Amino acid sequence: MLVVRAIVEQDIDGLLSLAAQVGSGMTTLKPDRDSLAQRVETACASFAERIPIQQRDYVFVMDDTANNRLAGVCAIKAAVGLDEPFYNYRIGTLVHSSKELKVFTRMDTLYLSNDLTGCAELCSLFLHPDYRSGSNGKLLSKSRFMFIAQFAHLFPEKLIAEMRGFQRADGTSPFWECLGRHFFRMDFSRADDLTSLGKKSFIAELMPRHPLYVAYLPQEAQDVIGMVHVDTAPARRLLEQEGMHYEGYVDIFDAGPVLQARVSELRALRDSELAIVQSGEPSSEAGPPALVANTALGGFRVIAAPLAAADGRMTLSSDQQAVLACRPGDAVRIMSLTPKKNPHA
Amino acid sequence: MLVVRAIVEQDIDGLLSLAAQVGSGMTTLKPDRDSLAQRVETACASFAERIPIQQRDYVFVMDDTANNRLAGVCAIKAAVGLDEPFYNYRIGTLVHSSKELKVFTRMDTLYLSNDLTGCAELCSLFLHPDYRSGSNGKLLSKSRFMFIAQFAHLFPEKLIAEMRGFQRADGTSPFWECLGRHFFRMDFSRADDLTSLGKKSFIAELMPRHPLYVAYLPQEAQDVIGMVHVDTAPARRLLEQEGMHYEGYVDIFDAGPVLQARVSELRALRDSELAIVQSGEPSSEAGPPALVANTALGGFRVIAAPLAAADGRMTLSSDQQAVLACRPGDAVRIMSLTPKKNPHA
Amino acid sequence: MFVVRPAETSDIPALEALAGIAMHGVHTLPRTRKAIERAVVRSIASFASCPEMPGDESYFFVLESHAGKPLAGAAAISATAGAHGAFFAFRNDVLQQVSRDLDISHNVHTLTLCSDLSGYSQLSGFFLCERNRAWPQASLLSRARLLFAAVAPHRFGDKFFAAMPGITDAGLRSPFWEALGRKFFQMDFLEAERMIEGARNRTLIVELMPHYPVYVPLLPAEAQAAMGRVHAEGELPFRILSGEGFVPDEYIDIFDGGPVLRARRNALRSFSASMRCQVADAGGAGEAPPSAYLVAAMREEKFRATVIECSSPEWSGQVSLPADARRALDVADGDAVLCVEL
Amino acid sequence: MFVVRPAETSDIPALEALAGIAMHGVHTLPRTRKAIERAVVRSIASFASCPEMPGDESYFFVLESHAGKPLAGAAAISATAGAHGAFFAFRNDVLQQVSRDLDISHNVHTLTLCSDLSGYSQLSGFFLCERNRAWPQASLLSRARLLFAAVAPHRFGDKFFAAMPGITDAGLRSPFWEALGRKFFQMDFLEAERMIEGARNRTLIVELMPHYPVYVPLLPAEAQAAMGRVHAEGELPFRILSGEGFVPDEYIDIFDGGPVLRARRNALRSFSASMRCQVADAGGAGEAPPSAYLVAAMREEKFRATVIECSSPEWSGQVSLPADARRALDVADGDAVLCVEL
Repeated sequence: MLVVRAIVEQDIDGLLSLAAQVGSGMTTLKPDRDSLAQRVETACASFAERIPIQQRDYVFVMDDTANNRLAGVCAIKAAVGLDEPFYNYRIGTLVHSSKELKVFTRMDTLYLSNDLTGCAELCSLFLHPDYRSGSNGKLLSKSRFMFIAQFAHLFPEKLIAEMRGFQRADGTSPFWECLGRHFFRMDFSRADDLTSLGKKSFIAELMPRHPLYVAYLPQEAQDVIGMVHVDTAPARRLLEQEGMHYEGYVDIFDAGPVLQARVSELRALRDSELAIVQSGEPSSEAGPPALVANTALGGFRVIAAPLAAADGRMTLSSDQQAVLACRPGDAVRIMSLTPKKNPHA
Repeated sequence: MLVVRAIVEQDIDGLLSLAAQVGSGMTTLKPDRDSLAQRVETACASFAERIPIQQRDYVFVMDDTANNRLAGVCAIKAAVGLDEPFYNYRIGTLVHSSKELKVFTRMDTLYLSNDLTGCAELCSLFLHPDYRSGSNGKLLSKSRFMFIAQFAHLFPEKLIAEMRGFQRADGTSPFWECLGRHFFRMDFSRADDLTSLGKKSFIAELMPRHPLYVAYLPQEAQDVIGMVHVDTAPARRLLEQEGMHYEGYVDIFDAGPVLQARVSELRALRDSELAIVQSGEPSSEAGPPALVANTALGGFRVIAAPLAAADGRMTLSSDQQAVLACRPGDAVRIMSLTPKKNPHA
Repeated sequence: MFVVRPAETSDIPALEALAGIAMHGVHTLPRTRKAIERAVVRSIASFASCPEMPGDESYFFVLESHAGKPLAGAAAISATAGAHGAFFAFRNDVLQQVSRDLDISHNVHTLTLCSDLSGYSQLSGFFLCERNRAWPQASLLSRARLLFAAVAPHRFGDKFFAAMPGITDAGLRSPFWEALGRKFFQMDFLEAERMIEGARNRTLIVELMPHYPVYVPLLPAEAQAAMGRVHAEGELPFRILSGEGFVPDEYIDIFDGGPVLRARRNALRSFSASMRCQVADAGGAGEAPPSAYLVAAMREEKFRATVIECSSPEWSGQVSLPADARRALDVADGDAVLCVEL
Repeated sequence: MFVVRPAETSDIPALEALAGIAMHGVHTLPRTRKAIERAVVRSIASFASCPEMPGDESYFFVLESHAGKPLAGAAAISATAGAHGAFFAFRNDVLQQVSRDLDISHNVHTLTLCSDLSGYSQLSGFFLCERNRAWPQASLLSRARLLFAAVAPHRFGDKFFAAMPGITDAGLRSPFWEALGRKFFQMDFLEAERMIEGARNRTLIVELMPHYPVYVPLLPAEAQAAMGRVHAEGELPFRILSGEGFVPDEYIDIFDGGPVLRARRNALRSFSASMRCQVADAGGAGEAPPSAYLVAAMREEKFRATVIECSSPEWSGQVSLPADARRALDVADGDAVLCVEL
């Protein structure tokens, strides 16, 4: 069975071998033992509530209980931008109009901003290629919303997720080539490497600070603002199902979209429910797939299981109870894996 | 019985006497027959779908069927800022930090923006003092969400509502005195009058265009950014119950908040339901108060009634059916008047 | 003999004819009958006025060879560029971008819409017929305005500028406009110039043009290359004004990116190197080899200027004028004239 | 007899004593032993260098009355203000706000953080002991730097500036700082000046100070009133530099709002009104009534300047120097000196 659970110190070796699979493009998961060990330590301190709320970094691993292998990783940072400035471009609108000439021009504008300072962030999602099937990706990504729903008091008003931006077939970013490069004279990959070393804010110092009309950029760069990398499109859809939206914030390098939501309006906050565990085997006509999470902070665990809930009770097999570290009479949080269709759509 | 319904041409006299009660502070409802007649004409053309979607202005009146008197008015503009630029200040964040000096300064910043161009707007809400009791205010304000839920395809992605800003006891606006006045050398009331004549965009031309650090303003002005006028606080709460939020946009004169929402995330879109009318008298144990609306665009009507729905059917008395202009077998849209408490709160 | 004199009402048809051959978007002389009439009337009132300080006066001059022949050219000078609304230009600013940790620091050029030039006196409307484009006439037409300013300095500011036409391609497309103005005006360069009548002091400029600095590195190479470059039609006036003491520096035109030439009064030869002389007999002239001089009558109304060949008036304080020059300038022995080498 | 000469390593203790009595936030001479050592070493290297164009040289001068007595003052001049990072100042810009329909148009002043002055040569570090604040010594100390620049013009730019200290109240609170810098630095004016050592070319300025124009009308009246006003301690240097040809205009200091005085080389008396003379016998002097002159030895190393009373050297090209002045300047008959009236 696959379970997503709070990381523990012993996971460091498994995490390192996962990170070795990641390849470039994910700046927060580099295969470096020291930095990963540091991160695991912070995560353990976060789950144990030994560090202030805003400094926490909740890292989860997906554990294959069949072979004790780590199949994936994901994380929630409690707040961004409080140590180092967190930069985005925000797309705004400016209207220039002249009645005399009968001209009404609506211009998109890029503002360099730190508006998202203090938001929580979903990050570091990686699923090992061997496990990319079925609903494993959903379980891994969405497990975090179950955590947030259960511990909403630990999170700020808003949650964000940065998505990788569009790239050409040759791996270059049209937005970087048309904007960033003019102000840096370095390749995107070098800028990206610097970012992974935590140097993004310094690079941001070189980006144009005055508002920029999007129309000044070449068409190719305009076209990719807010577009994700082709490989990232599925991840984007999963987050959008949970209530996250592109609201006009993009990455300063590749213009990848930032998805965001009010925590209180996430589907998990509105639709997930607590239920009391009861033992049993799921009935032959299994319900729709659902996420089931225990309610422990330090030992948080989530699995995917058919929804077998009625009258505030959820039926779980003894195996499932064992993996979730819960017993009959305990509360679990449940939510369907995918949202119901909107009746008004 | 009170019904909120689409305005018709014959309402002009009633509307005019309502407008005479409004007093200053509402720029879109002045007691001027010509401009009101113009507005009614546009509204009728909107309900009849004779004008393009973006030009529409849906005006509703609250009709007291007992005496055929107009008790209130409210409206939804289909889109703002497409004829004249629509200005707001947006509050952003800029971080200035120096590791060397160990200084990390987070500054709020005002950006003059036209970001809300194209949004739909709730406006022109006025309830006659004689009717300010019970749930009349809720019925009047919230009837518009029932309309939007029924005709969501007529609305853009976002909905906004401008709230009147904070005023001192003497009626002056601290924000205006500390900011606008420096750039105009005129009183707030004159600026406000010009606004009611549709001159807001011209005034915006004189406002500072470069981003402004909020910290430059006197403390009194900083404190009222995003605060509503004391009389407007109840109206704000009603809109917030329906899913509208202050997201950092404020009026350029008095810094009153703009509430906004994605139409798809309004409570009415998520929670209202269609039900089939069946005749009957509400049972003795009446359900919680609810809004009930018919589904006709041109003859749209909403009443408040106890929720008497089960299995997709809603029981309505013959009086109620008459006021809603519906018959058994017709569909009506229903939603509880106030939201259920969030189970996670 | 070519003479520069104030435009008169009777010149209006001839000015209209001139305007008909001047290129749109390149020459800034008034173009329509109505605009010409307005300019002439305003000029006549300006010459007749006695301003205590520079105001909204605008002086319109014509160049003619013989009375009665078609006009050879026209040129104007305004007391205050921004008298009727601010005069807008792009200022070429330099922003410092620094990252200490990356040890990177560089300058980025930006263009900022500004009204810095509003208080300047402005040279404009220079146009000369094709067949008269020789250096002496061109110089006379252009510089006579500055001689007038030297004769009546209280009518002008102590700083002057002239905007030179920027480059356009064969199709009269301005690469600078394509990159900037078009995005806001949503129309062709020539159409915009026609609608705005070549002015740079209209409110609609604030309404439409960018409020934030434009980052030069983001402009297409073609537009960057056009910044500060002069249209072929502008080369002659550019050379004349450069010789006079004007220099291009940090301002360019907001529409076509042409350079704005600027000078303080004291840097101009018409002020610093001109001599006030008395008209004298042609008698004692033959000593030094003659050279060409611009000579202007020292009076504000019925101002006249022409070019003559004479020996240097430098040490004598006297200048000998041939009869035709005296007639052209309407001066007699003993009258004061202002001379400056061509 | 007061003499200005380059600072030497042996001056370091005396400079430390001087720094001890100079006010923080007002005087910009180096303050710590380490900073003083650095400045002296840099100055010695600068005098010894042969720059092809102005670079990061900085020349540090001292004023002494007699060798061996405590130093009376110190002053410096840098070849390029922005040699080690851009030099930041606020530029006072004017924005045009127009509403045609309301028929309202007015100008709004804004302060823009800029590095325009980075290429200028900069006068700084002027400090004179209380008991020596007479005009001749003060003038000598301040203007000797410019005489040095006139002797070695290739070492400097063609534009110069000097930032004057802005006003502070009795508690050494700067009203300008309270309204602006404090909001970004979150510390007192003096603390910030101490941490940044009076510099205006540090990267942390870009990191902390506002990137967008500051609207002057929004500043508290007290801060507006402080813009461009000079601290009492700065009045003497202000008058000296004004007499030399410096003018305050559109730039002010980013911390305390004090004025930045600027001048082009040719507008400075040390350049335009100084005379190169030969040292001659004191014999033929008595003719004209003597007046006070600054005299500097015409050499780049071992530069010396002093004040003497003599008759005008204007027409003779010779200057008669008394024996003590010759000793002070280390010149003999026939040597070249540069003279300019006090």
